[in-house]
Amino acid sequence: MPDLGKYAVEVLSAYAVSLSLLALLIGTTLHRSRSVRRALKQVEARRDDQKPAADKATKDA
Amino acid sequence: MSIWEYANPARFMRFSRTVLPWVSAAAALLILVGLIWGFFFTPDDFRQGSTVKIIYLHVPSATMAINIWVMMLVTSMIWVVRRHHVSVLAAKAAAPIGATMTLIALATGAIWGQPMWGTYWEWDPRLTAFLILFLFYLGYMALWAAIEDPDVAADLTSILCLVGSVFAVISRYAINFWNQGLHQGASLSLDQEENVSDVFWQPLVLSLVGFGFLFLTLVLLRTRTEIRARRLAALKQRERVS
Amino acid sequence: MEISVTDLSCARGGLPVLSGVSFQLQAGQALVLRGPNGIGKTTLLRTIAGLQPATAGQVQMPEDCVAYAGHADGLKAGLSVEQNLRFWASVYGQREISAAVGAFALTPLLDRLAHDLSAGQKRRLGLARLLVTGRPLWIFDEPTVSLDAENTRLFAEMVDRHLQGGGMALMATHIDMGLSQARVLDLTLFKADLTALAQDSFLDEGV
Amino acid sequence: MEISVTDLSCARGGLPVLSGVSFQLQAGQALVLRGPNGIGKTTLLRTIAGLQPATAGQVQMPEDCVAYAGHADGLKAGLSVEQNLRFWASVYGQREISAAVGAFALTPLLDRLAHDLSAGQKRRLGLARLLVTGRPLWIFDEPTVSLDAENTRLFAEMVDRHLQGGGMALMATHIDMGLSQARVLDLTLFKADLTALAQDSFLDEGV
Amino acid sequence: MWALLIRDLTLAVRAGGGFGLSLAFFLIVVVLVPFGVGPQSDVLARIAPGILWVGALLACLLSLDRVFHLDFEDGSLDLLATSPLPLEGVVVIKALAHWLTTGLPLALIAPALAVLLNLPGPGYLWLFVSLALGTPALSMIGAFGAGLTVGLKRGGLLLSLLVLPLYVPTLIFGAEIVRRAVDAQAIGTPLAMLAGLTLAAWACLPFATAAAIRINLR
Amino acid sequence: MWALLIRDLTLAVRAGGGFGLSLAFFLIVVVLVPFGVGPQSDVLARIAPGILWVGALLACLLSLDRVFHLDFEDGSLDLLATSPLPLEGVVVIKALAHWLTTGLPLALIAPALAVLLNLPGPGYLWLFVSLALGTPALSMIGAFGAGLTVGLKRGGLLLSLLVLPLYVPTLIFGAEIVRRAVDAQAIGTPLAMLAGLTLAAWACLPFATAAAIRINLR
Ligand code: HEM
Ligand SMILES: Nc1ncnc2c1ncn2[C@@H]1O[C@H](COP(=O)(O)OP(=O)(O)OP(=O)(O)O)[C@@H](O)[C@H]1O
Ligand SMILES: Nc1ncnc2c1ncn2[C@@H]1O[C@H](COP(=O)(O)OP(=O)(O)OP(=O)(O)O)[C@@H](O)[C@H]1O
Ligand SMILES: [Mg+2]
Ligand SMILES: [Mg+2]
Repeated sequence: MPDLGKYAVEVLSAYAVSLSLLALLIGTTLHRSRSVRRALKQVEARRDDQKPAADKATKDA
Repeated sequence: MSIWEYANPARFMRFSRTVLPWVSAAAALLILVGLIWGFFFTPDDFRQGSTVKIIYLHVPSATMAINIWVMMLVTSMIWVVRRHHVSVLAAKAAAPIGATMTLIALATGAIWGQPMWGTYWEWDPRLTAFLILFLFYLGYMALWAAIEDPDVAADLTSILCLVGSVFAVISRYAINFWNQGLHQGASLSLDQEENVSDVFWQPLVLSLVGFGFLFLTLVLLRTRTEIRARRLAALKQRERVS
Repeated sequence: MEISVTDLSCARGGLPVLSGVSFQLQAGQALVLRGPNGIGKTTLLRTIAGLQPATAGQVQMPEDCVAYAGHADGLKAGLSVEQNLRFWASVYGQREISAAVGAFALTPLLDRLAHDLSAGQKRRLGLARLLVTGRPLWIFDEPTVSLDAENTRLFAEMVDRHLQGGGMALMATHIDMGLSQARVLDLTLFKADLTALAQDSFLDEGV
Repeated sequence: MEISVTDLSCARGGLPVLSGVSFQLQAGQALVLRGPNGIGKTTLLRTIAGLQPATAGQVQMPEDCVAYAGHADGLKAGLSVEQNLRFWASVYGQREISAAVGAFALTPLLDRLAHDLSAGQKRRLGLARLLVTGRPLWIFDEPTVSLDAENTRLFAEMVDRHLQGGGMALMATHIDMGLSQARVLDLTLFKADLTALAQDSFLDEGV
Repeated sequence: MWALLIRDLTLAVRAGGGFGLSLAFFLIVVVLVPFGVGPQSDVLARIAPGILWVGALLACLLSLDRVFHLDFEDGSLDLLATSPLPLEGVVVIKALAHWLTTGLPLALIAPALAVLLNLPGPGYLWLFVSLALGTPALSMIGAFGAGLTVGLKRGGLLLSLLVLPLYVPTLIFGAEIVRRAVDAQAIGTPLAMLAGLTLAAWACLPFATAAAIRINLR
Repeated sequence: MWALLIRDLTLAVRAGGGFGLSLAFFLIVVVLVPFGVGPQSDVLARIAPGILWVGALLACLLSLDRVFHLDFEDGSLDLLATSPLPLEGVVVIKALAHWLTTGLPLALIAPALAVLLNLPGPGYLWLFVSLALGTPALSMIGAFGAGLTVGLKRGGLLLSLLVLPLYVPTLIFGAEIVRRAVDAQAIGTPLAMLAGLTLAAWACLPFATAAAIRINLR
């Protein structure tokens, strides 16, 4: 730890604020990315289930 | 092959998937090295004491804040002219990053201001211009959020981005006219005398480039998410009807 | 004068609603669009009026020939009946409003604020507005809503006169209003097939 | 349960519109008000619903028995169909909305925002709302506006069921909707005679 | 009642309705004043309590026409008036929803914005307290004004005109608390007055407002 | 075009619409500020130019959602878009009507209200001139914001958020003119800038606004 002298509070709080804002940004980005990907996978899986079924139905008819 | 091919969503997804690991690794490496070097291994400034260490966050975030708006302007115009969805979604994805960068620049600046100028906030032109920039980011994001139809939202936010940019420039001039401030001049321009010395300069450049890569990482990631969200919405809508 | 709609597709809320609609309309003809609630009548009429872009197909018509009357009447509650009519007349460069006043027996209401009209009286005023546009193609979205039998008859007469004068009319309605020369187009046939249509580039491929 | 209206007069914009309206409605009965545009149907219905005071005469009915459905549907564009229904249900202290959803085949629309409904779909939702009120007397002002034939039939069925369950209905409409048990009251007979009525105390004497 | 509160909050938060945006307006008033007045921080510090209170008041005012007007337009108010809920209760709920989406967030964010105006140190706490105590009165008085003007086409600005004079006492006591706190004077009296105002407004105005609405629906 | 202007003016004057009331709002802002800030006349004189300009700007802002929203709601905007008038022309006329009913009266009344804030002598003339020159820009920029938000349910407050940063340059130059006039400094530059801003806004923004409206009507 370097000696920050009388400005320790300022320097440290600047780093703390900035890094936590960055962490928040990265966190929300990753979170949303993950949840959207999951939701999309679900919907696509549902569609893939239906599609063969629908194909079969048309073939049978 | 033209660059426009990447405007196809599927191609963009493939491309971004290959580059993302590299870009994010570069971002992590550069920022870590830059910040650690800057924080632990640089001397104190003779005038500013240890507060000079704030520069490694302040200047990169401030620089990115402006450049991200420029990037949004460019991609919005590409949408207006060529109607490439990926382009405007990249602008949408970049806005929150830009807003966060602006906020970091404002916060670090404010914290820096207390020891240097004796006040957290001063209506100095550059600080003021940043505040306005922040408002532009907020307005841009609010407009995206308020409109349901994605293409309508894309068109309107693009118009806002264009007009807003013009006004941002005028505001900058007006603010300078209104108050001549306390803030440092540009010190990265090499021909200036008040250049920060090399000790500070080298980690600063690392951190600057690192922030650039961080932005790249995030904007690619977020654009991917936006594209997926569009597809998700389209599929869901179709599911509901059929 | 002729209007031709070829293979028109239209969408609402990003979703295709109707596809492959084609018809032609010559001077003096009227076409009534029919179909259950939600089939896309309003969407189609707005597309033809040029208020929203078609997703495919074409609408061919001379410039400046449409007068549109939608679900909302475009009346200012704070202006009198006469002021409302005069305003729309001068927007379309006309001066005379007596024909419009006569067609729906609006004379006793001329000085009344639009705010103080009953639902049916408002609608009469909204329909009379078309007479001051001087436009050949009238597009109506459920014109007879709130009208009583007498006024529905007046409306049919007004449209008939317009057709005889070489005009055209296109309307969506659920009830029969006794227009003698009108053809009917059932929109149920043109319902967009959502599974066949890959409208959105985001639907094409997995991402 | 019985509702009786005796010698009722009502006014709009300070001017008497109808006078001397009397009728009675027993459980299981419906009454359709008819009359040309502007005769005062809306005014009368609002008076009976208690939204405006009568200028003379009386309305006798048990407390809290009216559910009113006017020209406007009282829907929130920003809420989904289900949220809209649930809200009104809980205002009236009910929990169940399935009957309302079923009556107008709203199931496929449940998650749709009210803003994204077509005119007829909105109206269906607005009418379904009455089923979650649990009130015996339903008052409608032109309920079938924008509805297609199929939905008009569904509406008639819904009212019929309500009547069979001992409810009552009072409605103003211009078209025939095939309600079997409904009596009809022509309001033309009750048009207020403006010259005979010295309504306003300022008219009585010179000042 | 509960359902009504939930609905109003949902509507405000969703659709970019009121939430967030009245905060944004407050922010922007605070930002604009220095552009008009000039950047000298001593002047700004001097006028900070007043400007912050006036800004919060205006932000509150702007969202008032939301209170009843939307429900009137789409017919919900007719239906609520014929529903089993007492109209007084509806008024209270609507004013509460307005406060929760406007006054409370304003009070929470005001100290942060006070930095921009160089508010002197002791002011921050009392700025928050005075706003938290005073904004409920603003919401209730505003709901009264909204009830008075609900039938009118474009009542929006008329509403402002009616309500602003009613806001004067709240403003005076509220800003006075902050100014005295900054000058390290006693703040007991204005604080008591402000609390009294809020209580009185919530005790009496619902009845007047409900009466006004009934008349307007006629 | 002419008919549209007449109609808009009639509507504004009648029905307690915009006229009168935005004046009243201006009046009340100017009245409220001393209640908030305290009665010391030197402080008031110092902040008078800024407060007057900010007040005028807010009064202008509040009436913006009238510009297109009413016509959108009752279907007139659909009809105007299919009418022979070019939409750009409609935009210009609407902005003009807004200025005639808001900006111009504000400029005329501002010197009278300035008395309440103890504006020093030389300021009066230039307060009027700067407002007369600057409010047209406010109306046009506001019309742009109104066009952007016209389709949106409750675009009102979003409108403020979008428009206020765009108002900053106008406000700065306008208030600066008055402040310099009070201090007997040269006012050439800000005056030229303000005039330039107004001209540029009226030359360019109608196109952007018409485009935004077309998109919103879809
Ligand atoms: C809240 C407020 C502040 C904001 C928004 C702000 C914004 C900026 C911006 C936009 C730059 C430009 C970067 C560039 O030109 O490349 C910058 C650089 C800089 N700022 Fe700040 N600043 C703030 C407060 C401060 C304070 C209080 C100090 C210290 C006393 C400070 C010191 C510096 C330094 C030393 C630079 C680097 C100069 C340069 O690279 O050109 N800033 N700041
Ligand atoms: N301020 C007013 N001054 C004079 N007459 C008015 C005023 N407001 C309304 N009226 C009239 O009162 C009458 C009754 O209106 P009401 O809305 O009750 O008619 P309605 O029977 O419902 O008609 P519709 O079938 O068209 O809905 C109408 O003729 C209307 O023109
Ligand atoms: N955002 C949206 N998402 C999905 N579907 C939508 C959306 N907006 C509208 N729709 C649907 O588009 C269809 C077309 O609506 P439109 O208003 O054209 O119907 P319409 O034929 O005029 O019906 P009506 O007779 O009831 O007026 C409707 O089924 C409606 O539910
Ligand atoms: Mg329709
Ligand atoms: Mg009626």
